[in-house]
Amino acid sequence: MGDAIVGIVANPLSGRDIRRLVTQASVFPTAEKANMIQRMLTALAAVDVHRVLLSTDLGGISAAVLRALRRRQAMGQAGSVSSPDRWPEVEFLDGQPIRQTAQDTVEAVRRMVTAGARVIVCLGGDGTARVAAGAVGDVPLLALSTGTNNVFPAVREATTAGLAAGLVATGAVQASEVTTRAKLLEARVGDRTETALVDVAVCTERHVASRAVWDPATLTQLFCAFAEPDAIGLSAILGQLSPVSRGEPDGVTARLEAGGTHRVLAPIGPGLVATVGVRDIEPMRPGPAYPVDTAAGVLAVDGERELTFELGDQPTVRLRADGPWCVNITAVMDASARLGLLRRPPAASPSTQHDPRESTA
Amino acid sequence: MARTITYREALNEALVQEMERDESVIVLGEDNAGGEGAPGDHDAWGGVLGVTKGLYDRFPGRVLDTPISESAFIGAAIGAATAGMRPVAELMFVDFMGVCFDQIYNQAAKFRYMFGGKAVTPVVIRTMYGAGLRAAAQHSQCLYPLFTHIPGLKVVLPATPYDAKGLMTQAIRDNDPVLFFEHKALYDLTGPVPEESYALPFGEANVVREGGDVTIVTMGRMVHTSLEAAEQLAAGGVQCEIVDLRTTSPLDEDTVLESVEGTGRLVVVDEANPRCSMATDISALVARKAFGSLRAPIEMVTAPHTPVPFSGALEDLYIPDAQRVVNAVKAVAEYAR
Amino acid sequence: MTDDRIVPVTMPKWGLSMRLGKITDWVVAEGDEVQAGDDLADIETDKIAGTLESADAGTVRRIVARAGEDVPVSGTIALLAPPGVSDDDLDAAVAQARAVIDAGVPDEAAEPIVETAEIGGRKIRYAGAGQDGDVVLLIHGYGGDRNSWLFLQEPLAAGRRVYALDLPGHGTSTKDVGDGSVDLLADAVVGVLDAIGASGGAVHLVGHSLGGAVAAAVAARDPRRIRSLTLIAPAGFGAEINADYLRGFAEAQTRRELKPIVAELFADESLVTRQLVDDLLAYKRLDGVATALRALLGTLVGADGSTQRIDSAAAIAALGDVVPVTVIWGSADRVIPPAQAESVPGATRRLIDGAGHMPHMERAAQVQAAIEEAIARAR
Amino acid sequence: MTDTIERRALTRDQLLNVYRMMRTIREFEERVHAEFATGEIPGFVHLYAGEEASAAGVCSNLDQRDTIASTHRGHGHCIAKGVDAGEMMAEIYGRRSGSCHGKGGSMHIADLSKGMLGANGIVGGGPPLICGTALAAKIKGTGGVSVAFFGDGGSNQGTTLESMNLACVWNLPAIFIAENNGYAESTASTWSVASDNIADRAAGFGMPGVIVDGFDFFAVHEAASEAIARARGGGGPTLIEMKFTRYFGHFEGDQQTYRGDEVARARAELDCLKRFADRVVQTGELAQADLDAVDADVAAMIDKAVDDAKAAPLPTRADLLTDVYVRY
Repeated sequence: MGDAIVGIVANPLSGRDIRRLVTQASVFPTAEKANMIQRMLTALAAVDVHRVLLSTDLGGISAAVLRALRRRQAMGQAGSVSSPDRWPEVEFLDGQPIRQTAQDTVEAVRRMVTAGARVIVCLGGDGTARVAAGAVGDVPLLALSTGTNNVFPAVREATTAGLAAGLVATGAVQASEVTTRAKLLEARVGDRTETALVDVAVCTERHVASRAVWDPATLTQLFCAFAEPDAIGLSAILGQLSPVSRGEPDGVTARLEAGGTHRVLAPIGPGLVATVGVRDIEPMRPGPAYPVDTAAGVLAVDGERELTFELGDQPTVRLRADGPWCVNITAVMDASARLGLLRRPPAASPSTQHDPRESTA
Repeated sequence: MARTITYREALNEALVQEMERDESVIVLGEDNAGGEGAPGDHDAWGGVLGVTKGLYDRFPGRVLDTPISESAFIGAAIGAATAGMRPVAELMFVDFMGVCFDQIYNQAAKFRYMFGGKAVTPVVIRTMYGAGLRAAAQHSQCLYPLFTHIPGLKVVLPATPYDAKGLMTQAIRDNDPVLFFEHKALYDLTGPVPEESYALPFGEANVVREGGDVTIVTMGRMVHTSLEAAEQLAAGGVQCEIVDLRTTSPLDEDTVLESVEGTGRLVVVDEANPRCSMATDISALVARKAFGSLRAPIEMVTAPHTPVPFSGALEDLYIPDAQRVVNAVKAVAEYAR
Repeated sequence: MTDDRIVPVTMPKWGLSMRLGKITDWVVAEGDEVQAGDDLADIETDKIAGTLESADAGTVRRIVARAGEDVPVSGTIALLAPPGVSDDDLDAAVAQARAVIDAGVPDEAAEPIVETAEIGGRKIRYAGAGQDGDVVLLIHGYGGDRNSWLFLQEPLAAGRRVYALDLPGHGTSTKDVGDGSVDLLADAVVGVLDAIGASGGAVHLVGHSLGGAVAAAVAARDPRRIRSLTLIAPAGFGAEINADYLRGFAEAQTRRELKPIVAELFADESLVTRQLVDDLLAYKRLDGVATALRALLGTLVGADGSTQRIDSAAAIAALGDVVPVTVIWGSADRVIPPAQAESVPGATRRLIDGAGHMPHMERAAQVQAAIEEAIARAR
Repeated sequence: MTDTIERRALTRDQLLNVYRMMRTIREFEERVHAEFATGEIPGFVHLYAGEEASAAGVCSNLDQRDTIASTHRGHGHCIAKGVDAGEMMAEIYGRRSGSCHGKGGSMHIADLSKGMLGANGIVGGGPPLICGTALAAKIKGTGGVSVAFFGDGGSNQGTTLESMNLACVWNLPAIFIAENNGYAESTASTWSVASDNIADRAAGFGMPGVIVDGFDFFAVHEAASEAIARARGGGGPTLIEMKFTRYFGHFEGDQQTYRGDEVARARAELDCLKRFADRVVQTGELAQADLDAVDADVAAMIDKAVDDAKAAPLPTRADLLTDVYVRY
C-alpha cells in the first residue's frame, strides 16, 4: 500500500474569465478549491492512501492547503479535543519555477507520473482537464469540475471523488474496470498543435484576447469529440441536433452560419442561450485531418481561444481515439458497493466502540 | 418675511431653497431619508435629527441614503463635486471623521492647490458637534479646530437660525469644500429668519453684543453661553463686546482686532479642548497683532483637556458655562499691573 | 383722581412690532423745563435706538422709569406738570404708572397683521395702523422699507388708517422690479390702495425720496383720488443727487463698507447703530435685492452717472390745484440738496433744522406735525 | 451580438492610437527612469512601465464623458486619458508650465478637463471619488462611466471595499480596475491579499469579477469594453483584475532585493508592446513600418518634453499662496 500515490493538480486561474462579466458565470474562489482538496485528503486517508502529491501555485490554493496542514499539526500537538482526522502525507511539488500559465499544470502532471502516481485528480474546468490530459499518459485521470462551466470534468462532491480516487489508487478497485478511454481532438496550425477533449470551434476573432468564447456570432465551424444533449457549452449545439456519446468512436462536425439549414436553441455557455444556425452536419471519423475553411481567426479548444491563424495557414482538426483514461466515479463506487469495500465490522458494544483501523495501526 | 423658526427648520429651508434653485444640489448621507430598503416609511427619519426631513419626496432622485460607509460616501460627494454637482453630504457626528478624514483633508482640501488651480470642489459636509446630550466621548466632540488647521477647507459654525440658513446657503453656493458644523444642542433654538433665500458671506464675524470693557471672541453654541454671561456682567457694570466668529476658516481677523483695540481685554470662549484650538489661535492672533492694545493677559474658557465624559454630573462640569465666562471676564476686567 | 394738569410722557411705539422699549439714558432730570421737540430720553428697542422728543412743553416733575428699565409701549415713563400740582397727586400718578411698568407686556398684545396684495405678478406687503378715518399711505425711499416709518405710523393713526408698504424690490415684497421704473413702482402703490379699499378718495400720500417721486406719479394718475401729497426729500426736482451714496449703497457687501455710506443719510451719524447696518445688510443679502437695487439705481441716476434721471415736474403740474402739496426737507440732507424744495411749484415747504436725508427718523415729531398740517389743509 | 463584435473590433486608426498610447507611456517612463538617475528629478516617482496594456486597454474604451481616478503610479493612466505628456514631464520636473503648475508633482498629476481626476498619493484614495463622478453622471444622465484604478495594495484598503459596496448599492456606472503587479511596495500580493485573487472579492458585492492577462492589450480591451458597455447601459459596476508585473521598483531608487527574475522574463516573453506589435503585424492589421514610425515620433516627442521641461521656468514665490481656495 505504500505506493498508493494520488496526484492532485489544481488550476488557480480557472473560473474567472470574461464569462463572469458577460454571462453571469459562476465564480469559484481559491478558498473553495483549497477546501475541496482538504475534503479530498480526508477521504483519501479514509481509504488508506498514505501519500499525496500536490501541485504548487501562486494563486493561493497550495498555500491554503499548507496552512491547513500546519494548523492540523499544531492542533495535534496541542492534544486538542477535536483532534482532526488523519490526512495522508502531502508532498508539495515545489522547486519548479511557476510561470502562471498552462505549462505549470503540464509540469506538475509529468512529475506526478514520474513519481508513480496511480491516479491523478485534476481540479479545474475543461481547459485544465485538457492540459492535464495531454500529460497523464496512461495514468487514470479523475477530472473534477470547479465551477459549472464545464462538459468534461465531473461535477461531484470532492469527498466522494476522493474516495473513488483512493479506491483506484490502492488497487481496491481495478482501474481497468472503472476507467474508459476518452477521445481527443487535435487542432493544428502549421507546427503548433493543441488538443481538446470536447470541442474545437473556429472563431473569426483575430486575437486570443480574453480567451473564453462567449459570442456565438464569431463562430463558423465546430468539431466535437462527443456532443451530449444535456451539455453546457458549444457541444450542446450539436448535442441537440446530432448527439454523439463519449463511448462512440466517431465525433461530429458542422458549419455554423446564421442562415444555416438548421436553427437550434442551445446553452452555449453559462447564462448564454443562443439560437445558432447550423448546416452540413456530418460524422467526424477518427484519423483524417478535417480542414478549417475560414481564412483567418482563432481556433478555440474546449471553449478557449488558443490558436490564432492567418491567411494561408490552413489549420486542420483531427479526431483521435487515444485520449486519457478517465475514472468513472459512479462505476468505482458501484464496484465498491459490490465488493463491500467500505463495510466495517459491527460495533461490539458502545463502550468499546472505536475505529477498527486504530487497533491495527 | 422673517418668521420665528428653529435652527433645524432654518437649515432645512436653506436646503429646500437651494435644491429648488439649482438642480445640481444633491443631499446624501446615512438616514438622510431613512428607511431606504425597509418595509416602513421611506422618509422615516429625514436625517438622524430631522434636518433633511421632507426632501426625499420633494426632490426625487436627489436625496440619497447611504450605507454606513463614511469613506465611500463622503469621498463620493467630493468626487461628484469635481464633476459638476453641488453635493451636501452629512457626516452624522463629527466624531466619525476618523473613518473618512483622508477623503476630506488629503483629497477635497488639496485638489485645487495640488492640481494647479484646475479643480473646483463645491462640496458641503454637514456635521453635528458638541457636548451636552450625554452622548459621551465618541459622539460629543467639537473638532472644528482640526479642520480649521487644514488649508483648502472652509469651516462654518452658525450660532443662530438666521446664521444657519444664510451660512448654509452660502456653503452650497461656495465653490470650495465647506465643513458645516451644527451644534446638536442648538437644533431647537428659535429665532427670526427671512422666508427668502439669502447668503451670508464667509469670513465676516458678527458682533452680537457691543460693549466697551471686555471682548469675548466665541463661536457656535458658546455664543449663547457668552451672551448669558454678558447679561450677568452688565448688571455689575462690566460691558462685554461679543464677537461670534461664524466661520473659523476664513477668519475675520479685523473684527476681532478692532474689538480688542477698543476694549484692551480679551476672553476667548471655545467649547473645544484647549490645545491647538480656536482659543489658542485667537489668543495668538491678538497677542501678535494687538499686543499694544492689551491691558490684561488674555483668558481662555474652554473644555478641559479630557475626552467628553458620559455622566451628566461630569459633562456639566466639562462644558464651559456662563459662570466660568463671568469669572474669566472679571479676572481680565479687574486685572491691574 | 389725578390732577388733569399732569401730562404723562409715554413709551412710544416705534414700529408696528414694538411692544417694549428700554430707556438707556435720561436726557432730562426732575425739575427741568422742556419745550415741545426737546430731547427727553434715549430709548432702544430690539430693533432700533432713538431719542424721545417731548410733545409738550412743561416741567419734568417726576421720572417714573429708571434708566436701564424695560417699559411696555404707552407705559408712562415721566410726568410733566406745572408747579401747582401737589406731590401727593404726583405720587399717586407715579404709583399707577409703576404698576403698569411692573406688570410688563400683556400676553395678548397682538402681532401686527402684514397683508399681501398680488400686483402685476408680485407680492406686495403692507401693514396698517388705526381703525377708521382717512387713509394715509407712507411710501419709503430707495433701499428702505415700511419700517422706515416706525416713528410716525402709530402716532399718525389717531383717527386715521395709516398704511406703510414695501415697494417692489424692498422689505418683504417680491424682489423683482422689472425695468425698475417709477411707473412700475406706482403700479404697486395703486394696487395697494385698491387692495385696502381706498378707491373712493380720502387718501393722503406721503413719500420719501424715491418714494416721493412714486407718490407724485400716483397722484398724477388720478388727482381726484388724492386729498394731500406730502413729499419728504423727494427725487425728481433737480439734477443734483449724491450718486456716490446711491452706488455705494447698492454695491456695499460688508458692514465695514456699508456703515460709512449709511451715515450719509443722517445729520447725526451716531444714529447709525450696528443694528441698523446689520438690518440693512440682511436686506441687501436677500436673493434678488442686488439686482433690484441695480435696476432702481438706473432709474434714479442718469447715464452720466452723476445726475438725477427722474423728473417729477410733469406729475406735479398734472395735479393743478386739486391736490395740496407739502415738501419737507432736512436742512443737512447730503443725498438730495434741500434747495430743490424750491423747485416744487405751489408747495408748502417745511425745512427741518438739524436733519439729514431721513428727517422722519431724525426729527419725527416735527415731521409728524408737518404731515398733520398737510392733512389738515386738504380739501 | 453583432454590436459587441463591432465594439471590440479595432480600426487601423484605433490600433495605431493604442500603440502610440502604450509606446508613449513606455518611452515616458523609461526616460523618467533614466533622468531620475541623473538626480535632476525631485521627489518620489513611481513608474508604470510594464503595465501599459491596462491603461491603454481600458482608456481606449473611454471618451470625454468618462472620468478616471488613478494611483501613485499614475503616469500611464494620465497619458492614456489624454493628459499632455509635455505638461506631465514639466510637472515631474516641478516647473510652472507643468500640468499642475509645479504644485502637484508625479503623484498628483491631474487634468479634470480630460476626465483625469488625478494620480493619488494615498493608496485607496481614488475609488470613493469615482463613486461620486459616477453618481454625477448617473444623475445628470450623461452616459458617462467612471473608472478607479488601484493596485493590489489599494485592494486591501477599506476605502476601496467600501466604494465597491456603495457602487453596487447605488448601481453606479463605475468600473474597478485592480492592477495586481504582484507587489504592494515590497510586499507580495500573494501574501497580502487574503483572497489571493482580488477579482474573487467581487462576488461578495454581487458584481462580476474577472481576471485578465494584464500583459495582453486585446484581453484587457475586450474585458474593459464589455464592462464599460454594461456600465453605460445601467448594468452596474464590474471588478477587473489585471495580473502582470511592473518593470521598475516601487519607487525610483528601490533596489528590489525582494524580487526574483520575473522582470527579465516578463520583458522577454510577456511584454505588452512586443505582443501587440507581433500580433498586429502577423494579422496584417498594421505594418512594421507603421509601428516604427510611431516609435520614432514618440521618441522625438519625449525628447522634446524632457528638453522643454528642463528649460522651463520654475514657479515663483507668488505661486506659493495661490489656488488654495477659489475665493477666501
